[in-house]
Amino acid sequence: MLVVKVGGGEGIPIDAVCQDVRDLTQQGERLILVHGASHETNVLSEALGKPPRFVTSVSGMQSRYTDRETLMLFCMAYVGKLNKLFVERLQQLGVNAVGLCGADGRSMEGTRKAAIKVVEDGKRRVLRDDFTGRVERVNMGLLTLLLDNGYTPVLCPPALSYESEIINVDGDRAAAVLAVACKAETLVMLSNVPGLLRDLDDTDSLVRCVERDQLDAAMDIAQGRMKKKVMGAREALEGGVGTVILGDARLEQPIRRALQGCGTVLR
Amino acid sequence: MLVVKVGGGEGIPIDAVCQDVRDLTQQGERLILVHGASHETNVLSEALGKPPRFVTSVSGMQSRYTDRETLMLFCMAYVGKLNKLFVERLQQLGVNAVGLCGADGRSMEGTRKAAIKVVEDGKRRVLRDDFTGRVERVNMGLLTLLLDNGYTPVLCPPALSYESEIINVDGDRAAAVLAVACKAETLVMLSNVPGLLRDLDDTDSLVRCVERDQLDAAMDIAQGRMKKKVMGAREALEGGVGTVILGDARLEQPIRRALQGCGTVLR
Amino acid sequence: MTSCPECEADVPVDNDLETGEIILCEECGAELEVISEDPLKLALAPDEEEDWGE
Amino acid sequence: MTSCPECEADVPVDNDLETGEIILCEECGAELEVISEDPLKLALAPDEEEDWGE
Repeated sequence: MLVVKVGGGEGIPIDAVCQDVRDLTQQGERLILVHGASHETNVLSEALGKPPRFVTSVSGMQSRYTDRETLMLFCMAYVGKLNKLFVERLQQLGVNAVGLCGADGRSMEGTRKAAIKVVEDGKRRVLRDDFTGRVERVNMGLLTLLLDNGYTPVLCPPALSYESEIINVDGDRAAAVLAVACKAETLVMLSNVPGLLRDLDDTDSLVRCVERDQLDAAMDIAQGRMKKKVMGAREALEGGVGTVILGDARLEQPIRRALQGCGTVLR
Repeated sequence: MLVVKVGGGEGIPIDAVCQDVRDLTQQGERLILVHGASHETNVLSEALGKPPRFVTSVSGMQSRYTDRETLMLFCMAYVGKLNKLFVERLQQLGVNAVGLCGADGRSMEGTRKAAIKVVEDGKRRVLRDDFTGRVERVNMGLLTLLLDNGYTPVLCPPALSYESEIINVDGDRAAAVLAVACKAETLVMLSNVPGLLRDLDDTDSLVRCVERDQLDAAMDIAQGRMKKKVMGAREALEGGVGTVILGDARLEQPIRRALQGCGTVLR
Repeated sequence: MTSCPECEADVPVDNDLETGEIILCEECGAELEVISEDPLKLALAPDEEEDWGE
Repeated sequence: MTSCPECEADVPVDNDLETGEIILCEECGAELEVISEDPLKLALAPDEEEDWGE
């Protein structure tokens, strides 16, 4: 079982990813694709005159302030546009894809943060109308049902809170929780960088391999979005996933290259 | 088996429809919900500075000119926003809804019109980059799989062409084809009018009942969107559906009232 | 002036014709689609598909 | 001036406080959230949930 997460940065290589998914599924690999759409959401928000507002939590984590209106833009970009572009392309390649967000069949459920504490213009503040949270539970029944009947699930945020509210969640962590739930041997996380870099500006500073006891060191090196990927990787490994590979989405045959060890391999 | 279509006009009563779906499914009714989102698409198009462009075919039918860019807005409004609002509300009411558009698992497939002939500013013209078509095939395997496992499918356009292109399709006709494919006893079509009115301005001119031999007369009376509903009703009846009811979405318990015969009953 | 692809009769054309526009061949009555403006090319317009639109 | 909901000590407040803002009680160090501005109401701020954001 393979879980592949494709980051939502600019210029997602939909076609290259879908070709790999076609090849892998044709070879009999059970595969679930998860994707983000953060760039697409920013573009849509700007175009609708509601520029994205990012807030930084007191612990330093940056997140999209997601009130109800933003949540609708988020759904339109993630589920309405990106998810269906992936599904369409996969169908063109003969892969019978089914696109789902976490609300569909409660495929990804979790806790909505009642309030988040942020620092804005130097002031500490509590935000209560923020629809964000984290994925904790996956409906494996639905995913297995689809996989067993020849469908390839294509998942994306949002998830659904236990109170059945649509919530914005971190895609990397959702992919990790999903990989654990699926008992996946491998989790591939593709984004617009070669992998975990010691020095962001030096692509030769790629960390090729991270053994279990080097995870803390990797956490210290990782910054920004990469930190979340390494956190996701750790959760996946601790949950029983055999290997997590942080690969480069921009390569030709990006999933295949990652599976060949191109990028940062954590195990 | 019951298929319920909710029109995409302004002020769709999501909550009222979902409450009825909850009651009916709890009573053991196998049900598929189909919805439109034309108003939502217009609002989004205007807000993005790409106002909807409607073209009139040489045979007098009006349709949304759907180039690739419009198609994305269409998907964002239908699948990203409305579909997930229905799914969210149903989940809150304890109905395990799964939202799908026609691309997902090829649930709704059909022919894309290679070109459409339109009349615009008095000139007759052929449009070739228009992604519209009609639903001809339904993936009953997928829908039955979901229904048999306790899920309630919530479908909406777009559909998928045989060449696997996302296409804009008429929701009323899609519901009719779906009802036939499901061998539904009843198809309920809800919209913002009491039903088929002899005189659009006189709500007392409701046509209560249309027998099979009065269908042509009904076609003559119906105008605009209602014409498509009557065409859909005819296709459903000819396909073996027992009863089609054109009901008023604005009533309390709109589906229930329609099933009690409130609106126009065709059989 | 150009010729009708169906019956090869001459077809008078005014120069503000746009790609996609449909004109009628007076001779055989065929509906002709402007495939390209420069050079001007005409082809038989597709016949009317049963249409529902959305 | 208002009192801390935790230790009831007096808490000096400046009047441009906004709903949702967090201030510290000098006495007991508790984080207090401005629940409403007029009348001014404070409550213990929620503790820091493990946060990933998106």
